[in-house]
Amino acid sequence: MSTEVKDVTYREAINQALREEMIRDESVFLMGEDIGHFEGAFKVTKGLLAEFGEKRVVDTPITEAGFTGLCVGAAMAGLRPVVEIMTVNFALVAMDQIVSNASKIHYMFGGQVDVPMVIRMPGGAGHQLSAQHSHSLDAMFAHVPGLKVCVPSTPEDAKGLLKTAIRDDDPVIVLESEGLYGKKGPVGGEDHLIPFGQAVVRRPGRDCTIVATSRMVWVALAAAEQLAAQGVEAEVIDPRTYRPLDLDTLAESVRRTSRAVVVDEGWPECGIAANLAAHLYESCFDWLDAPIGRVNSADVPMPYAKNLEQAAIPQPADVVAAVMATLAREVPR
Amino acid sequence: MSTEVKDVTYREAINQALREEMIRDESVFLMGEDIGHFEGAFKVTKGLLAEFGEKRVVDTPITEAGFTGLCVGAAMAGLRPVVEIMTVNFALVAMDQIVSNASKIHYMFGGQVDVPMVIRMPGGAGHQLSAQHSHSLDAMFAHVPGLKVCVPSTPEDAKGLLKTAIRDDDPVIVLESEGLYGKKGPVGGEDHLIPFGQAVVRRPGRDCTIVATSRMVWVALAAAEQLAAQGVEAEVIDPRTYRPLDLDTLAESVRRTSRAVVVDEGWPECGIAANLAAHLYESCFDWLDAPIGRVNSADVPMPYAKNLEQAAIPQPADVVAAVMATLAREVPR
Amino acid sequence: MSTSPPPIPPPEEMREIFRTMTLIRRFEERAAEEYMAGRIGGFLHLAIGEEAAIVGTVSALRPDDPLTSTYREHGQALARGTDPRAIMAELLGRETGICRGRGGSMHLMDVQRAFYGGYGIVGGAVPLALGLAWAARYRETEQVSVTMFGEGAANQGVVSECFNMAGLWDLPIVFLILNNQYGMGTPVERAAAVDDFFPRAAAYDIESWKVDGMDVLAVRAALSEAARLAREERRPACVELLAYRYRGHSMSDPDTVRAAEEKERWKARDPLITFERVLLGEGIIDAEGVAAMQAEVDTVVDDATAFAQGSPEVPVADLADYVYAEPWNDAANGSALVRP
Amino acid sequence: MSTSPPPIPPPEEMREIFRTMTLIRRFEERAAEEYMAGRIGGFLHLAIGEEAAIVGTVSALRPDDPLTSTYREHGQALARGTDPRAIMAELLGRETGICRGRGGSMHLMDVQRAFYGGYGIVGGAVPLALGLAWAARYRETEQVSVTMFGEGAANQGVVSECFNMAGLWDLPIVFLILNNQYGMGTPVERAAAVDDFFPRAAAYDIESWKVDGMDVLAVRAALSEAARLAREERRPACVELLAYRYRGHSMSDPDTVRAAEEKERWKARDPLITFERVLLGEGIIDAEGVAAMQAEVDTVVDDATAFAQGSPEVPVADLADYVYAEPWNDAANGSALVRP
Ligand SMILES: Cc1ncc(C[n+]2csc(CCOP(=O)(O)OP(=O)(O)O)c2C)c(N)n1
Ligand SMILES: Cc1ncc(C[n+]2csc(CCOP(=O)(O)OP(=O)(O)O)c2C)c(N)n1
Ligand SMILES: [Mg+2]
Ligand SMILES: [Mg+2]
Repeated sequence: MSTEVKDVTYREAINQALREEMIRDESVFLMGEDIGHFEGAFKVTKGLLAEFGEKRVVDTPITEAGFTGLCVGAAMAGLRPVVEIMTVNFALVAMDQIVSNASKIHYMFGGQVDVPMVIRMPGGAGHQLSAQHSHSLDAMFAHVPGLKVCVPSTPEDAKGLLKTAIRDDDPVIVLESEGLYGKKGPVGGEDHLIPFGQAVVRRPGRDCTIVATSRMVWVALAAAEQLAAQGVEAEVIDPRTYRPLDLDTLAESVRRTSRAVVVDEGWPECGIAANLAAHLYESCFDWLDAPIGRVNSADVPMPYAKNLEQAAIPQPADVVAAVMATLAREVPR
Repeated sequence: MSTEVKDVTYREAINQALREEMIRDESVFLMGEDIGHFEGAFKVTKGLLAEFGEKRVVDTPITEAGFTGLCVGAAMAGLRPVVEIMTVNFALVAMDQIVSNASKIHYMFGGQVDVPMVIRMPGGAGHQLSAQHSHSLDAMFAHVPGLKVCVPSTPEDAKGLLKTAIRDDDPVIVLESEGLYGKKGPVGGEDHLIPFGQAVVRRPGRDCTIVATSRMVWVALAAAEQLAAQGVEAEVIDPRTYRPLDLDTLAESVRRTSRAVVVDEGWPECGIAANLAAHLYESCFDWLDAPIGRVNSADVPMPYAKNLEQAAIPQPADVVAAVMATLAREVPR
Repeated sequence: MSTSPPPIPPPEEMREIFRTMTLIRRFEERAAEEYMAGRIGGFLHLAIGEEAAIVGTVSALRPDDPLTSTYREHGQALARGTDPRAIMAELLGRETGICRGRGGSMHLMDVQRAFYGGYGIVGGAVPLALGLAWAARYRETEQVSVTMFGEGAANQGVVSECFNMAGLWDLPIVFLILNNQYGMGTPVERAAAVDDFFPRAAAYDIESWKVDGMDVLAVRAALSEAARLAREERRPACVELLAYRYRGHSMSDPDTVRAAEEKERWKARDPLITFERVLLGEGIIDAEGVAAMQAEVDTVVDDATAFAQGSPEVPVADLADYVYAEPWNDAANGSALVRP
Repeated sequence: MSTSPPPIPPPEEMREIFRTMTLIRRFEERAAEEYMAGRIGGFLHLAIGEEAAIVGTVSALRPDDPLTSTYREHGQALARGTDPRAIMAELLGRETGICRGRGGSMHLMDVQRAFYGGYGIVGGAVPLALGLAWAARYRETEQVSVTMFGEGAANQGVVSECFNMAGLWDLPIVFLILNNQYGMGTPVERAAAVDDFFPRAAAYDIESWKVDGMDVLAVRAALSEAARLAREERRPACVELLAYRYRGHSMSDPDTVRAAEEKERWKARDPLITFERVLLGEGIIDAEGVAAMQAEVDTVVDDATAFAQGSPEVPVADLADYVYAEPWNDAANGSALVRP
């Protein structure tokens, strides 16, 4: 990781990216509910209204479909809107604008206009927000060609991926994690962009590959720590973007370790873990010594009660168990 | 298949199911755009307004979110709404009502109310309807716990699954195929229900298992025919419902054939094929002699031009190639 | 709107209204304490200041009129008569909670009392309420569906869709726009082209008007008239209540956006204080009566809190219960309905 | 709305308007033939009968005013001056099509002429138009964004959301509700609580009114005024045009719902016939001139059709072009952006 600047939180890292890109490019503006005067539900946009004024930091009515669509149109005209949807849960209201418009306009009009916009939205569970406020909809966005999808797990990535996203000419979904906003770490400087489609090894290891993104990276690292105490060296890899996906780095690791576990905070069916597992089985078929472990949130709407919620979302112990299961397997070859 | 009645089209089979269930249960009503006087964009609801009147066959304004939500509320009160969303593409407008309300209400209120509703919607490509009208969003619905999801491929299933769906106490998504409405076949009688979670073998075979649903069943069967001419006996299995999923029948077949191909009209990333493949790898790891083939629509928004569109959606030749690839593989054990 | 003078309820009912308002206030104050103590998680949205709007509304309805609300809905449940124990236990995520600990503060429901729930997606419950009205008409009952939502929610497109369908189909529904002048930190002037919301409903031929939401009797009168329109004339109605919430948007909002002076101005119109004054003035209750009633309410809240704290946790093994009407109980696989 | 008499355009422009209306009519008639012959696929929605609405609108705008429309948009592209060859080639799915065969009839766009496209999701393009207006204001250009959509689309919630934002932020946009009285087979009375749509915009403080959409000069005058409001006074406007389409919803609609008598009544008001009568009456064109003009238009349509038919198909190898701004070109894997 870069060590250019002192440690900042994931929240501040995003704020820096927004601020730097707004200074750099007049066509960048921010739009979302309560991002200006209120400085964001999670305070990510702190200070930006004061610095850039109401023209470029725009509080909206509670109309996600309308203002997301507005930003698609503004992007078609060459501006670079950065939308904040307060949490990913509310993106369901704007799904048509994202899937039927943002992702398709470049294609269906034969490349006549670009849609250089970013939609940032935090998600994930863990704060007892129950069924309607705890979605991880990563899979729904990763499903859609025409979108690019980032899932930063560190302050450095939160900043560097967002900067890349803002400069990108395609619609980019940035899935932030509510549980990571307070996480501290170093970040890059003004010119430090993180390219899309480059996975990073968060912890090297030889016994089993753990693939995880966003907050699950930290769950995986905690699991790896516990595994190390038992003599098992797990390699933790963070793809950082689902679209594009750096399958090569993932596959290279799995071919080395012959075992893999995918950790994903979303639901299991048609989810991120199933998708990454399918890719890895295909590219590492002859190397795998055990079925790939999948760790997901339970296949239930998120419950409110703390104990139920904790049981529903992936914990380090679940990852440890999944890794041990891959190791327990007899090698048939 | 049942031979109780003469062959009818998939369209008529759905019409029969609606009619029979409306006669059987006063609490069943239909709501959707142009389903009454216009008799449906695909004429599925032909004659029903005349027979049941405006109370039970309701033409709506073009407000999918609003009337889908209305039907969730009516279902909470114990009615049994059957919503037609004209095509699955427009479900994106109603996504919040489906995912945040319909799928969760039973859970988040601790079981106090059921949501016994059905949402029928046709989808799929093949008629040059281009990017905004050619979605197969199966994966987005199958992703969501709390929903049940049916994908009928024959008139018999279209009728029998829909009847089961209408009598079911949970929200059921019925994904019809625009390309199958004219397909003929036998259907069951008034009491013939098809239970959820029971896959069916559409063609037996010993060399490779092909899993396919909806219109892709017919693509798979055409491929199996071509394969047979080359001496390859493919087994074609149709899960019929994604939620619940009859993994046992699928896995039993794959354990027998040691090879599998999954065919799915949706996009590849986080799609149905990736999901079924992940399940099958897990349950058949020691039996598989080759990576599971995945045949999907291309990872692009659907193009208009006929030749591009045909290239974008799965063809029998693609399935044949995928099956041959699994067979070409050297068996490492 | 009918211009006949609002009927003043009989003394017994006036006292009951006052008691319910007090119960809501005290209950929510206690909930705030439980939240600060870490026993309540998630979001906790208090309706303190909005008691007149809530109780005025519920007191004008029949017990079987389906009621829906937002995440700010403890008061609605209490006003409908839900056992405070079951509500507090829900806030604490216990098995004895009204939703067995699955819903929490944002998702109370008491279907026995026709309280069809609190919802977290802004604007998202309004079509559900339309469906409850639809069911009432379908079954030819006399029920009127009443849905309360904020002025912020009124900007969501789905609400306009519902106005149109209600007007088109003459559904027995009352849209109650609780205009507390803010959606989180955003005041009306920065969220809406026009400060009044009821004219939007009027564009769909829905009888609609605005009343003082801090005056419980004015609210009650307006809702009586709106419910009458819906029940007797089978026409939808829309009532906008001008009100104010005294706390931040939720417990996690430091509430720094609103001017102190503005808050003070509205606190001077506190619905509990002003209504107490009315009751005292009319001789419906005396100071001693007020104190006794407050003490009684405190006992109820104490009891509810003790009950909740003493209630068992939800068994983790039951995680996958209620995903479907018939339980699949395959939670061990982390998968409720994958394998049949 | 200003009540000053609508300016009558000069003769040259009157003839041009008439020619464009004729071109749209003839072009669409030819498109219908191509569809019947199986050379056009997908849906084909004809605007025959709506030429006054289209040309009246476009003729009132500046060439750089961003225009958006629905799937029923061949006329908008033609009126903006898009080469008929490029449009017909698009309908035939050819590489020479204005969208290189990717869009088809429902998704024409000509960004060079500020025609920002036709869209298939009912109501879905209205926020895009708001964004184009946003960009105009952001950049302080004089552009006015104009978006045409049906009375059926006006019921979609997102349209109300856009009214609110336009009114709130004073965006330079004209909402043009083309009320052709039907959404597919559903007449206005069965889809909307109130038959007039412009009052909905008025509830958001948007200047709005209704005009005869069969009269090209009336449409032109209304749009001039609406565009003036947006351009000069920086206020949004909403114009509802009452019109009629003579064909079914699309080529696949047998159009059995609407009464023959009703269709005849509206055909008597055919915008081409009535406007021709005006031109002849004013001596702006004579019968010979009309015939010559029609012949010239037919040549253009013939040429466009021949061009389209003779154009090369889109290379299948280019399937994954345009998924992203920078092509990934990994179509061979059936996957455009999975592997970097
Ligand atoms: C669709 C959606 N967008 C945003 C939010 C976040 N949010 C929760 S409450 C709220 C403000 C709602 O204001 P209002 O409708 O006036 O109700 P109030 O909170 O004032 O009672 C917002 C923006 C949400 N829950 N749902
Ligand atoms: C969200 C959505 N719902 C339904 C449809 C299907 N559909 C296409 S056009 C149409 C009717 C639209 O009527 P109107 O807005 O009046 O426009 P018109 O066709 O009359 O020009 C419908 C229902 C759609 N394309 N998108
Ligand atoms: Mg409010
Ligand atoms: Mg219309």
